[in-house]
Amino acid sequence: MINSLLWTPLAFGIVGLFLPKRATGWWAVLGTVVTLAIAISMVAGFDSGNSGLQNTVDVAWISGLGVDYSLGIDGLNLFLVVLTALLWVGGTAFAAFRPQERPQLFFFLMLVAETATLGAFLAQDLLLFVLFFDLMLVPFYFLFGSWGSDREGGPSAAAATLKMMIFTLIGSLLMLVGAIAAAILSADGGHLTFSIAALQQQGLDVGSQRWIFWFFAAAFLVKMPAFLLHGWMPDAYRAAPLPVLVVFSGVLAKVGAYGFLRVVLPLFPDAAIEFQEVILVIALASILYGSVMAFTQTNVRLIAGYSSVAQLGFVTAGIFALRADGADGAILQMVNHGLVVAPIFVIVAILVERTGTEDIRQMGGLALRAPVLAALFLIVALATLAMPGSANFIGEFYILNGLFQAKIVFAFIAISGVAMSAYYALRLYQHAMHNRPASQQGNGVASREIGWRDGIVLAPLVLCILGLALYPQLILHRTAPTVDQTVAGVTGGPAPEAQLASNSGPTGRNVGPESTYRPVGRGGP
Amino acid sequence: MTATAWAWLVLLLPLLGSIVIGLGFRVLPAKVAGVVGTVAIGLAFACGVGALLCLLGEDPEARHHASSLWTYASAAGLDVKLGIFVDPLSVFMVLVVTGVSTLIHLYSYGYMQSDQGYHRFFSYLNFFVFSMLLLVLAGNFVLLIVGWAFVGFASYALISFWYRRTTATRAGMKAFVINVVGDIGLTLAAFLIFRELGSFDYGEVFAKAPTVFHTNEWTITAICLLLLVGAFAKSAQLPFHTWLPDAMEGPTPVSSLIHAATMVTAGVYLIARTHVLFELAPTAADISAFVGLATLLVAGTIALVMTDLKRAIAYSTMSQIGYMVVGVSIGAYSAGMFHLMTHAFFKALLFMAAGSIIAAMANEQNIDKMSGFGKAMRFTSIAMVCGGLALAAFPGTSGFFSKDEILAYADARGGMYVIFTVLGYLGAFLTAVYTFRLIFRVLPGRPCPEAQELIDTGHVHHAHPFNPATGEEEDTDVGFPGSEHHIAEGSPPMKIAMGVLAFLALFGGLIQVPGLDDAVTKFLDPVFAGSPLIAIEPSTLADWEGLGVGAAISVVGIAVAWWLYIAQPTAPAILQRRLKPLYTLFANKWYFDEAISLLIVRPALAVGRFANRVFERVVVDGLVSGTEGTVRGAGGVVRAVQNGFVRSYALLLIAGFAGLALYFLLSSS
Amino acid sequence: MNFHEPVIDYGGISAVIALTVGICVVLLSAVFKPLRRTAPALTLLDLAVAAGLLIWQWGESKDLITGALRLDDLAISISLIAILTAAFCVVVSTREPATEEAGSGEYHALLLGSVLGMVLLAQAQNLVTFFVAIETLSIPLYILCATNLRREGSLESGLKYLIVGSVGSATLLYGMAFLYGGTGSTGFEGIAIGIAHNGVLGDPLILIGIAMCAVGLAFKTSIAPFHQWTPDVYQGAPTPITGFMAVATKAAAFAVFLRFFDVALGPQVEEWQPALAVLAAVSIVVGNVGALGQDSLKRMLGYSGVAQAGYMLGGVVVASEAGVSSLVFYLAGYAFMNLAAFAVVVARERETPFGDSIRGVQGLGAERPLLAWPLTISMLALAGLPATVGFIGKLYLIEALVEGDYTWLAVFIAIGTMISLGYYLRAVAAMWMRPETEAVGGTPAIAGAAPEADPIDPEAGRRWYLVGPALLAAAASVFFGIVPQPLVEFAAHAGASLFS
Amino acid sequence: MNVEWYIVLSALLFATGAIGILVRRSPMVILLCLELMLNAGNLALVAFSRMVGNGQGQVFAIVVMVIAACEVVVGLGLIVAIFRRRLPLNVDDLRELRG
Repeated sequence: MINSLLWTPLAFGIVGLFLPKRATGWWAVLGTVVTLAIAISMVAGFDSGNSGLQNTVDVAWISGLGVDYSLGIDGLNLFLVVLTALLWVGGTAFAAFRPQERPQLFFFLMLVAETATLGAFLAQDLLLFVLFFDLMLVPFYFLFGSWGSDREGGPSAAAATLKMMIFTLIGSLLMLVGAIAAAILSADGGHLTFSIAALQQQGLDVGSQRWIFWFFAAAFLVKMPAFLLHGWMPDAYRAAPLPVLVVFSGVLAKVGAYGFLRVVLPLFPDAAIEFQEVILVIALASILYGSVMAFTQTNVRLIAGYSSVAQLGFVTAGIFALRADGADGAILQMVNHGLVVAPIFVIVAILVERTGTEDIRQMGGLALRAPVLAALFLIVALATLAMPGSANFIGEFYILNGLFQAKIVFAFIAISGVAMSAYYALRLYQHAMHNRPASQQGNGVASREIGWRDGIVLAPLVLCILGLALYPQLILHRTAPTVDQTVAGVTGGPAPEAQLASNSGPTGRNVGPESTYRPVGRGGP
Repeated sequence: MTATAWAWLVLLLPLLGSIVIGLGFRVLPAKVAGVVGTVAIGLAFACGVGALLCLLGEDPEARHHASSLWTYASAAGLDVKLGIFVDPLSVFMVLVVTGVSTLIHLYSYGYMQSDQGYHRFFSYLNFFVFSMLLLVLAGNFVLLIVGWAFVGFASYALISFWYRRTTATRAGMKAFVINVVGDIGLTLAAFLIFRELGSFDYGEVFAKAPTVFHTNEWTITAICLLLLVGAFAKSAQLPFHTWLPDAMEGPTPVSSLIHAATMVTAGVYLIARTHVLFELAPTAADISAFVGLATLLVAGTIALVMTDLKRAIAYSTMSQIGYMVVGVSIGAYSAGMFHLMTHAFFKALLFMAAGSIIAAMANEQNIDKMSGFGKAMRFTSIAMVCGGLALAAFPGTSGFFSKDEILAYADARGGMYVIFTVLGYLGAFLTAVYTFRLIFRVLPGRPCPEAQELIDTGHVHHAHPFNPATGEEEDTDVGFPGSEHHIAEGSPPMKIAMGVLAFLALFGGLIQVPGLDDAVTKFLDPVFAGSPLIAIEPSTLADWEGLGVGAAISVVGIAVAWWLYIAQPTAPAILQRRLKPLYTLFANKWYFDEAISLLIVRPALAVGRFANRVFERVVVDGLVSGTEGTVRGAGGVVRAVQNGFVRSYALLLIAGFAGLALYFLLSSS
Repeated sequence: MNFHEPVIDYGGISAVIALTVGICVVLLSAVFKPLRRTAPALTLLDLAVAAGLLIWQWGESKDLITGALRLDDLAISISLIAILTAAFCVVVSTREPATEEAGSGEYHALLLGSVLGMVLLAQAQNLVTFFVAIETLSIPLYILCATNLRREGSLESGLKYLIVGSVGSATLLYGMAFLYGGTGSTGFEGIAIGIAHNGVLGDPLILIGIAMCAVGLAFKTSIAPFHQWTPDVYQGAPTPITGFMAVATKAAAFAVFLRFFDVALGPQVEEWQPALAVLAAVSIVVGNVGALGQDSLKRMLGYSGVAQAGYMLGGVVVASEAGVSSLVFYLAGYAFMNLAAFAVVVARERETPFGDSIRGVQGLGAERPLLAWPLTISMLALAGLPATVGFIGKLYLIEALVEGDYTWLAVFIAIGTMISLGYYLRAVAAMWMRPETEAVGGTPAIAGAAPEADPIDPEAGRRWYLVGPALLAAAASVFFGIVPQPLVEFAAHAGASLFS
Repeated sequence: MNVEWYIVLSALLFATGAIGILVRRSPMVILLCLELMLNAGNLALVAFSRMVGNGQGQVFAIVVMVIAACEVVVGLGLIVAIFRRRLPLNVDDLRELRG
């Protein structure tokens, strides 16, 4: 089951290499759809009460080195897997509707990337995780480099991509060392294993936790990317082909944040507590800086890119509130962000096709003849700025609440990012859809209604956004048990049940039996 | 059927209407869309009445019900249900909102005829009503925030309804961002409440609060101040008011519904709703009251000099809301809510009349260019006068009773609260003056060309479509200014709507005549029962004294306006010259926009520019290219050493050996 | 008078014998005209026989010829790597101009000679055999490097290699002399005993001896700062030979490195460990930064070889069973990755006028996928990306290092790998992300591959004897990246045999 | 007269050879210097073998002589080849491979 989920894309990809040019696109879409079906069936079969791993696979892979091939699903990765499968359907379909050069290779790489990403989410063996984490980059390197666009006055696609590769690998190679060190040190002399669960059992002395923590943090923060480590992002985003960017920005950043939950919190709890503030400062910096950059940029890709920086800042902050609610919100927010940033890039691609420019100052007035596109865009934009009523709002609400209860000052700073997000999201929408088209000829060409092709790519994503807006509990309900356990493992604090009983923050004063609201009763008996 | 069931229906209908019109914009004919929208709201009003009757059927103690559909978000101790809370207060608001909305929909049905965005307009309008009702009926703070933000969005969407006007889009953005600031205030308040009380649920919070907080403890004060941020942002109180005048860019029905009758009063409702908390934090309550007072005076002064018809009325709205805020903050809850209701009536009416006139002026809004519409548009002028009288609190009209009740309460509460009475009457005087300034400038006198054209041909004047604000060409594709805008005289639906409102504006006050019948107070009392402040009740006598003073002031104000603008047409100019500094201060709206842009906008943009031009280039890229440079430099060194001379290779080899041997010898000895 | 014939385990030295015989046969084949063309086949056959005999001895662990040689799994595994590489080199050398000029028989005989040296070196546990083996390995290579007589670069590389190499050997020899003087024995056990007896600390003779031997070995494994011959020789030599040198020489030299330091000097590990660790770090840095921006692929691979040697030295430094196993594993993997690359370079050298310049592979992805894939895979593998044997190899090494408390060296490896992406991916980008440079008008990148020197064979990119090996090697590097278990066990045996 | 003198002599020889390689440009001379270095090793070996009193060193020395001969032969061969290519017999001019 879980094996088929992991390997289906790769299998389809390999077969696709030998299909005729025209067929391969649809074949790839079929592959992603099948994967999505499997993923959804997993949600259906998921036991939401159980905080542990479910339908696991665990066989020795390299026995000599203590590396196992072990996969598993739990509250942390369940919906990230679904998100991955979903976005890949979207991205692949979007690409399949357009002519690609060397399509076999293109879709092969897309599917390889999907398998790698799913692997990173599913892996329950530290080394397997690292392996997939690095492997993810390779297909994207080719996709960005070969199908990307060179920028005049800027670095070529190849150069930009190389920068990205080196940057992101800096982290992951150190992470490899860190992972091995963690395993060996915690085993010390005993049986060497990389199984995350086992390592969590064995525990690690604080001294080693300190430096290994940073090795992992480096990898994850670069991947997100976080403030100061995002140097690779602008060029790469400018170079990347848009269908690929849909999945890249939608999913890959999440792997970093997910890593914190899956690896860092369980394995280095003491370090996590010790460096909580440091990480939080980085997260806040990402929020503020990302937002500020997002509303000064004029290139649509970069607006979306920097907004992701800010969003991932929120996610990180939520995780490092080291409270169950913060982490719950973080996971919810990861899914939400994936769901909004992917359609944004689809829309950006459409805009660019319509207007032939990536500069929002050149766009405008599209809403006139493309009301449906405008409506979809509006929904996405509102979700992006975490409009209350959207699932993103619930995500940020949980995150900020966690932060608020844990570190009130950080919460006050972080929330200013919400206001800025309102500004840049609407700015993007207005510049594209409202006002006058900058160039009158642009008016004629630009304003065209969204075609059914893009429609069927976009609509499902928007439907997911709306559905989650109505019922975020769908996710929270399933993630909560695992998250509570993970966080409780770090803080060693009260078990989630206890937290529920006295449902209040740390300083919450517990007043006795909860009376219902009786306005007159207050003076009365 | 229970009250909650009715309430759910009230929520559902507008939403349905919005969705139906929104999805059917390609298929539905324009008229159908309008009808659907109007009927949906009308039915909602009916359901509201149903809920009212249900409540009245119960004994006052039990007139509050909570009900929830499903768990919205519940994890890690936070528990948010999709729940509503029905009690007299919320039902009262429901009735006001749906009632006025119905009439305004009716008005828009005629007014927006032949606008390209007809469907869009009604879809948005219905969505707004839904959001407003959600805000009113919400059963917990999270849902309150949701409704809060929804109305904010609806107002944004309708302000920038004619989205090809840069002025409109800019105004929409401004309104939205300021409202988001308000939302943030609310959110933080919710966090703090959760931290202290462990719940977002009205019932629990209000029940626990008194047992947990000591009066004026810093936490509860903080909570209330954060709530106030939300309330002020929404209700355009100082210093968050600057978006409201700009919001007049929207179509006039929007101004009348959202930016006069309903949304902007949400803040008042919020304070009334959370009065339990405010009573625990008197300091915060007083702060709020004083802000209200300041707003009502400042706005009044600005309204005195505004030459833009709609903006002038907008400032008057601000000042009226100032009254309400004062009321609910000092404890005159029912009075405040009552003023909210009457204000909804007459202010909506005024805007409708203004819209009709502006239509006749082909979107010219400058009152200096208007005159003589008394003859040209009889019905409109009558409606305008009715509204004006009510606004000026002319004896007997609705505004007369509601406003004076607040001031009387302040007087009765005594102590420093007498200030509110005194300055409140000053505000009342200003109100009377500026209201009739508008009326005397627009209605009487020699007809202006447009008015003349209307009299002679019976047709509305058509100007070349351009945006008076920026002078840029208008884009008629998106319906502005529309091929044919309608004036009340030419459109029965508008007539009906305005007629009903005119009646309510004049006689709506009679349901709450001190001593005779205190319908509103009686109905709302259960909500505020148990509040110490509710006990303070001005004696009927004191009430009537207050009414007397109020009547006198309003009549004097109207007289002054008549003297200034009819009897001595030159007087205003002389006054301007005499009071130059004061005039410039008012005319520049007390420089609030400038201050805000200086303190917040400019710095933010500067930071952005710095981040973009300097930081990103120097630091972030520096990190990358710096490392790269070092590595490449090292490479250069290595390749320089690799100079091709075989003998130098041998030399390095031997040198290396020497080094190694040296190390061994040293380390071992 | 009675004659005690020495006890000789002919089974043990059978492989050596086979190779020796092979050399003679191949040489003779060159003499008789009709047999000229058979030289490669004979060489392959001989190599196969030797390999077979070694595999037959697999699992054995015994001293040969009164302890001059030691046959164990380490020796066998290293020898097998060397033989495999040689066989590959023979196949790729088909139609190689060098073979024509030097004469096919001589060329292959020399190759076999070098292999013989390697097999001996892998088994040497006596200073004499050690020295003899190293020279038997080197001297044929000096010649092979220069076999492309019409190329100035080839001759230059030969002479340079000879001179610097001889300096290295002389140093090594002198060091051996000192060791002998200090310990009174040429056998490794003897040396170990001697050192244990009068202690390494006091005796400068032994210390200098160790230092000199270290230099000699570092030279052969091209560890910085003794690496300088590497790029020049790699670039100048005929490409098949470069490929052979890059892998086999390293393997054999590392084998004796292990024997000499981990066994003979095992007890004094604290003495030499830090020094070697520093050397490793230095060559990681030097190799990686040197390779940046090299236009000649062979030269780039030369520098990368220096860096890789640095990684591998880590396996020696920790002086543990894990270290040895990881080193052997890495060598095996290294063989696959490198050979794939070199085969492609050979093909492009022959079909484009750009020689081994990186411009020669531009647009390869579109033009010659069957060449582009192997080169891509080998580059990614050398860069240590997952799903290739390179990743597992690094993983293995790092594990050994961390176990041996040399985490800082592991971090160096990580950093070095990052830098290495800068040049490995440059080649990949050239293949897939650049349009093909049209052959006409392109001047050769370096005279070492001057077109007038070598006739252009436009079909080279399709020849089975070039594409085949490339694909095989690439496939192997992927296969062992996904199913490393067999290779891991292979290496584990080698490691175990040394510490049993 | 004890072994030190022999070692000192061999060290001098070795140094001479090394210096010769470093300062002379002619391949021929360089080959001679290489021989010098190797023979320094031989001398040391023989001396030590006397000191420690077993024959291994002498055997080693003999082997080395053979190897040295081989090296010289190869070296001369290369020099001849270079000469036939009309290339200058000066190692400093052989620096086309560099960088």
